[in-house]
Amino acid sequence: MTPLAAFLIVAALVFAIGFAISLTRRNAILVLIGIELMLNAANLNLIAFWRFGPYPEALTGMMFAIFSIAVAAAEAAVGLGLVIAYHRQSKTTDLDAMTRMKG
Amino acid sequence: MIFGLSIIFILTSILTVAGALAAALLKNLVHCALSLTVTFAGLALLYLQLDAQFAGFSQILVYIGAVAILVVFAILLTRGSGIPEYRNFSTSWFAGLAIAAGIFALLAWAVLKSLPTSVASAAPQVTVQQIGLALMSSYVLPLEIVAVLLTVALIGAVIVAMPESRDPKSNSTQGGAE
Amino acid sequence: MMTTSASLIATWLVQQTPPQFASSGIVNALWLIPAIPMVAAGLIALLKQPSKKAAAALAIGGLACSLLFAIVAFIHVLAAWGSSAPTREVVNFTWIDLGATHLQLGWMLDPLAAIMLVMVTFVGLLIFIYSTGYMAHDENFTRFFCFLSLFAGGMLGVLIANSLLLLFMCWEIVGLTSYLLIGFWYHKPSAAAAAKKAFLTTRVGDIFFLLGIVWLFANTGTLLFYNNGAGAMEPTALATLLSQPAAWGLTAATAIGLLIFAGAAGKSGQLPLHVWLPDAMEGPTPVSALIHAATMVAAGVYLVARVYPLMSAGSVAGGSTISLTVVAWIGALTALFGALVAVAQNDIKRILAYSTISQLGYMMVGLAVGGVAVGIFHLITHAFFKALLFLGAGSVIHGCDEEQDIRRMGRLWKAMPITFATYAVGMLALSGFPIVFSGFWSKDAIIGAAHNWPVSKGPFVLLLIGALLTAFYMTRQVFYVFFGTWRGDIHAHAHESPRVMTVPLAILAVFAIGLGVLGTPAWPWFTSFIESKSLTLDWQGFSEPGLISLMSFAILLVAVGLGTGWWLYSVKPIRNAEQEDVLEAATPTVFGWLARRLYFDELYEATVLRWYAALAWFSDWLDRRVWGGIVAIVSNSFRGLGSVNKSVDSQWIDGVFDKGCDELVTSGGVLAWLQAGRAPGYLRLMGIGVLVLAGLALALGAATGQVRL
Amino acid sequence: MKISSAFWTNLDQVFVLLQHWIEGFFPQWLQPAIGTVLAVVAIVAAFPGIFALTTVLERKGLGRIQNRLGPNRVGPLGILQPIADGIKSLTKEDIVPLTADAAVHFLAPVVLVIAVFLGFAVLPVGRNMVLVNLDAGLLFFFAIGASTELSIFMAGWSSRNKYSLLGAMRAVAQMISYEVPLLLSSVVAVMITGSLSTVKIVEAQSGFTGILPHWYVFTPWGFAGFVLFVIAALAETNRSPFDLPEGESELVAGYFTEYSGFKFALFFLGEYLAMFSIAGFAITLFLGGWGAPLSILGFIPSWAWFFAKLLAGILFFIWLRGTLPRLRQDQLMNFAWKFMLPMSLLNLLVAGAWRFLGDGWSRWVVCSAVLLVAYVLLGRVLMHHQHLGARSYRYAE
Repeated sequence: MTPLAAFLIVAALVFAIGFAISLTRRNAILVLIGIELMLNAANLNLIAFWRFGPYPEALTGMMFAIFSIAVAAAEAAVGLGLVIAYHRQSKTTDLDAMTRMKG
Repeated sequence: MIFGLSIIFILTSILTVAGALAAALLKNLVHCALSLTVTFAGLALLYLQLDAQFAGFSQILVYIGAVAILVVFAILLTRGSGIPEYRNFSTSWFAGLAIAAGIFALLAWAVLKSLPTSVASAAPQVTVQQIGLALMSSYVLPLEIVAVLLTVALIGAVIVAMPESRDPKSNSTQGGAE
Repeated sequence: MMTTSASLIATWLVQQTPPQFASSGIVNALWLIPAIPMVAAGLIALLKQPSKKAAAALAIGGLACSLLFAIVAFIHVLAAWGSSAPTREVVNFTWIDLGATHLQLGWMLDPLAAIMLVMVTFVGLLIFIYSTGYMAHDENFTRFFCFLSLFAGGMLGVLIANSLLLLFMCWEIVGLTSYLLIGFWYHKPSAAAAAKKAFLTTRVGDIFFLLGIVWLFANTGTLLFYNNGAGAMEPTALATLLSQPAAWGLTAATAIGLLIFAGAAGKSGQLPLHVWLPDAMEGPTPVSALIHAATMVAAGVYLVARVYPLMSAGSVAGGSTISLTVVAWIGALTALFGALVAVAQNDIKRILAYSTISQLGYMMVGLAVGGVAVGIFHLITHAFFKALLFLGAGSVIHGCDEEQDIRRMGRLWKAMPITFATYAVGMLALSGFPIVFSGFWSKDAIIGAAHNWPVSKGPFVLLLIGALLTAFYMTRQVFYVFFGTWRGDIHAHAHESPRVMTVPLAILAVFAIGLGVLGTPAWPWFTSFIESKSLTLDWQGFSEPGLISLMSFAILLVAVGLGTGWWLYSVKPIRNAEQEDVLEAATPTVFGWLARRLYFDELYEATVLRWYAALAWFSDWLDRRVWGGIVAIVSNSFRGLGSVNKSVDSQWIDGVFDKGCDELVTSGGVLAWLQAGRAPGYLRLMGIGVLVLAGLALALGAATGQVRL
Repeated sequence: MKISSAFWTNLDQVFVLLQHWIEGFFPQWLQPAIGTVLAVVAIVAAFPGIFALTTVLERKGLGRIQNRLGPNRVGPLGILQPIADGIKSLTKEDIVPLTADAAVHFLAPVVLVIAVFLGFAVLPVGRNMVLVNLDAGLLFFFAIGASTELSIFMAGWSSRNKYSLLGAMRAVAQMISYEVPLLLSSVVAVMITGSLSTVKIVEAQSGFTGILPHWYVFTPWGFAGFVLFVIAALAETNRSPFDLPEGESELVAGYFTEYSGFKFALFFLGEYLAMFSIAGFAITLFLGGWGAPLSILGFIPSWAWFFAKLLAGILFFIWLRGTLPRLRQDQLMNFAWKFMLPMSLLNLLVAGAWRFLGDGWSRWVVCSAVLLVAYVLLGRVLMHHQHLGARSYRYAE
């Protein structure tokens, strides 16, 4: 069986890549993608800890991950809605150009 | 088995990380979104290896079936298909990369130092029924809250993305909003 | 399955620690007093826009219920006072269990809370009734009553809170609703700006307040005021606080007291943070009355009264503490400042606003030098006559077709007799006209206490000058508004306001006169009630040494003020609106300063905002040069060297002033650029923060053995 | 009788026995893998075979409906037509548009076919005949089904053709919209069974009252669920009358306009396989899976029943295609969100009520009445407000 640390390292890598995407890419949608990756990495951690934890029967980690998936869906819907609304206003998805706080 | 890792695990993690990297580096936004789905699928496979069937299938259903499609739709709706007209990376990409690398280094250091060898107990027999019962008993409050959240998010996203009405009547009542 | 979830929720609820209930019913039900208006606000929010009657009925009905409860609570305290039962009862319960410690909330009934509850609900109710007339034609009537009701609920929550945390929450509700109400006519840019200003200025105070709360919790582990000996305002906790040193030789008690006072100063418009209060006049007049008379500004004074044990902790007999000294001086300066500025204003509501600032200063001094009862007595009397004045001013404005400039009024006593009569009562009460009017007794108590204050005579002198000026500017206003000739639009016909507006005025006028009876030196009912002491009618109270002479002197000052006003503004009546003010003609410079409010706004613009711009410039510099990458640094440092040379040259040649102006423009631009909400920059900073904090946590944790690596 | 019973049992399990027999030739540790491979091979062989059969059936059936003959040149009565078609598509030139995104263009049909094949993994085609008996089988099916949307988008987007893109967007919007009622209408079966496992759902329907089976479709909620499921399935597989994404007359075949040769054949295969799998799930969820329709017919092998039902379903789909006109886009969306969604939500409640109303006849009356009243009211309101009628060009500004 693969050890816990391997899963955690993969999760850390995905998290770091997601973070790098949010920090370096200029497109707002890609930044959202980065955030999704970070959330996913967290989910992997949750499930890995659940599996390797002392009481997997308690389902806690898995429940966390399932709720987190549900919340991520909501987050994606709202986030992308915002990007589309912003794009309709100012015709750009470039975060560096998004310099107006109010619509 | 290589370094105590199963070959399936190595393949799926390479797939996952490669997808994420591609999403980070590719120029074309749709390609980024598509490689993102590879990552999502890879993560689902990792969940399956961790005996979390339900979470894995939910992951595919939600992320590939909904989130990825949503992302793709958003890209097309914002005229982003193809390569954006501005440069892909922000001017201080270097700093961002450094921070991300730092975070990875920190996490990896902590993980490797603290958990060198921990071995899983026998696979827990988790049926969907148990998950359902847990959702309806111990986790009923979070479930309700998530339900409300999803409803609110759905309505909110629709309202946010909806074009503002050009109805002259509604303009007069909120005339002072600007 | 439904039953399972329901029973689970029930179990969850039962697991929460039940409140430690008090013995008497009204104390247990005290939470209803703020809850009813809040629920009413929630219901009104659900109403449709045109249902004005339902909204008004809900709001007024809700507050009337609260008034009923408040009266019952008041009678309960009165009864306890008579029978020497404990007059302070608390109900506490655990809100959040933090494991090792827990956050408790609770409410309390004591004489101070009881009398404030009655005052706030009563005055609030009158203002609500008045608003139905004043706002009758506003299309957002229901929204107005929703905010008003929520405001009242928040304020009542502040009053009954037995926990600094609960108080802070309600305090923030009050802050939010005052923002909403001041900016009620948000389509006026000035109103929107005023609302923002009020919100941000009070927020400055609130930050300090919150710091104080956190500090207090860190040191005592409780935020309850009273909890059977374990509360923060009780001797054990106070002793702990006194024994702990803070910076600059202050004890923790002093430091926390000063921090909390900063919050109170923000809400009550004390000197450095008063700037929002006059601008808040942009709201509808009933709002001004509610904010300036009964509630929001009183909240600050009430807060100081609540934490008075903390403020006065450690004082030697007859002496004062550092925090009280600060309060006294700031209060006295504010009192004088407000009175001075009020002299030169022409907006009827602005005069009252500055007068409020001034009177709040009196209250603060009263608290600091004379104890809780003195300050709160003035708070109560002031609430009545200032509400009366504001509502009267509203009536005047309403009658003159939304005219607020007193130079465009005149001779209104004939057109608006009831308004005039009640306004005159309010004006005399505010001026401190002797014997009959409540303002005389409450203000005189403060001046007397200031006279006996051992630390310094400074506040006393400032207050005396303030009293003189108060009488003067109120006379000026009344003569401008009600006498002389009509100077407004010739075609306009001033008219008396509807009954729904005048009746509250009359009721308030009665109280503005009558309340003085409660606080005469011979029968100090108020002081005794607040301090739960026995009370007797004793005419010897007047024969205290120096009391009569001091009173006479104060009366003399008031007379001088009234007389000067009469002489300046009535003997030579003002003929037209463009005519220069008499004082302006005499000393244009001083008058100009006063009219410009002693340049406080400009001062802030020049200091705080400039500093902010400098900070912005610095952040910008960091962002561009440090995070911008090493390459940029290297190249820019070489280029920068050259440009420094060049700019030094051109600065000396072109002159420093030109350069300064340019700098101002660029820094403004930079400020705008920095505030533009560029998410990646924020995200980057956040990332650095995460990195640093997580690294620190891990490294320190590993070093101390808390994290096993 | 005894002998014949054993014979029928063996016939019922003939494929399982065959699998075990072949496994016997291999060492112990290899047997599970070999078993899986065999089952996969069987699936990969059987369903494309049905696909071949279906193409000719469809063409001939449509021909009859349209009063013409259909293919009748290759082989007797034209039944060898699919072979000719296959050879043709294999030998045709594979055209990739110059501006197309070649990689994505290639991947799209591959992803589609793989995803669709995966769906068969949890489909029980007979007693003991399921590739993997997953505890969350139904969830797996929906998860896989959801990922087919992506391949359609890939096809449409990578072709760099406005018809393709338009068709893909229509298809994705339609599939997402109808996935909701599809999922919700299948949840009733899960609720009553108490399991997401397809095998358990079929087993729960395997009893008989008298000679009538306990199929879910014979209950009020099951009937409503079945109807909703079939409608949603039609939309999900882009079959007529919901074939807007490929509407030949307006979009020139939609998202696979730019496909030719073998890739086109793959798309074609994927489409039909998706139809089979979703029909198979309709059978599994509501029509008793491999169960016999009458208790006296129980001796016929289970897999025969399954494939008979599947064939009936396919014929039904062909019949619909031949008779119903195509919908308009706004009608399609309105129908999904304003009719299908409320009805399937209500159906959930009805199924819950059914569960708790006990065994008496009252639940039949209550459940049927609720569904019928809701159907009539909803339909009337929607027709009255013309939500299913009037045109509005909101997205065509």
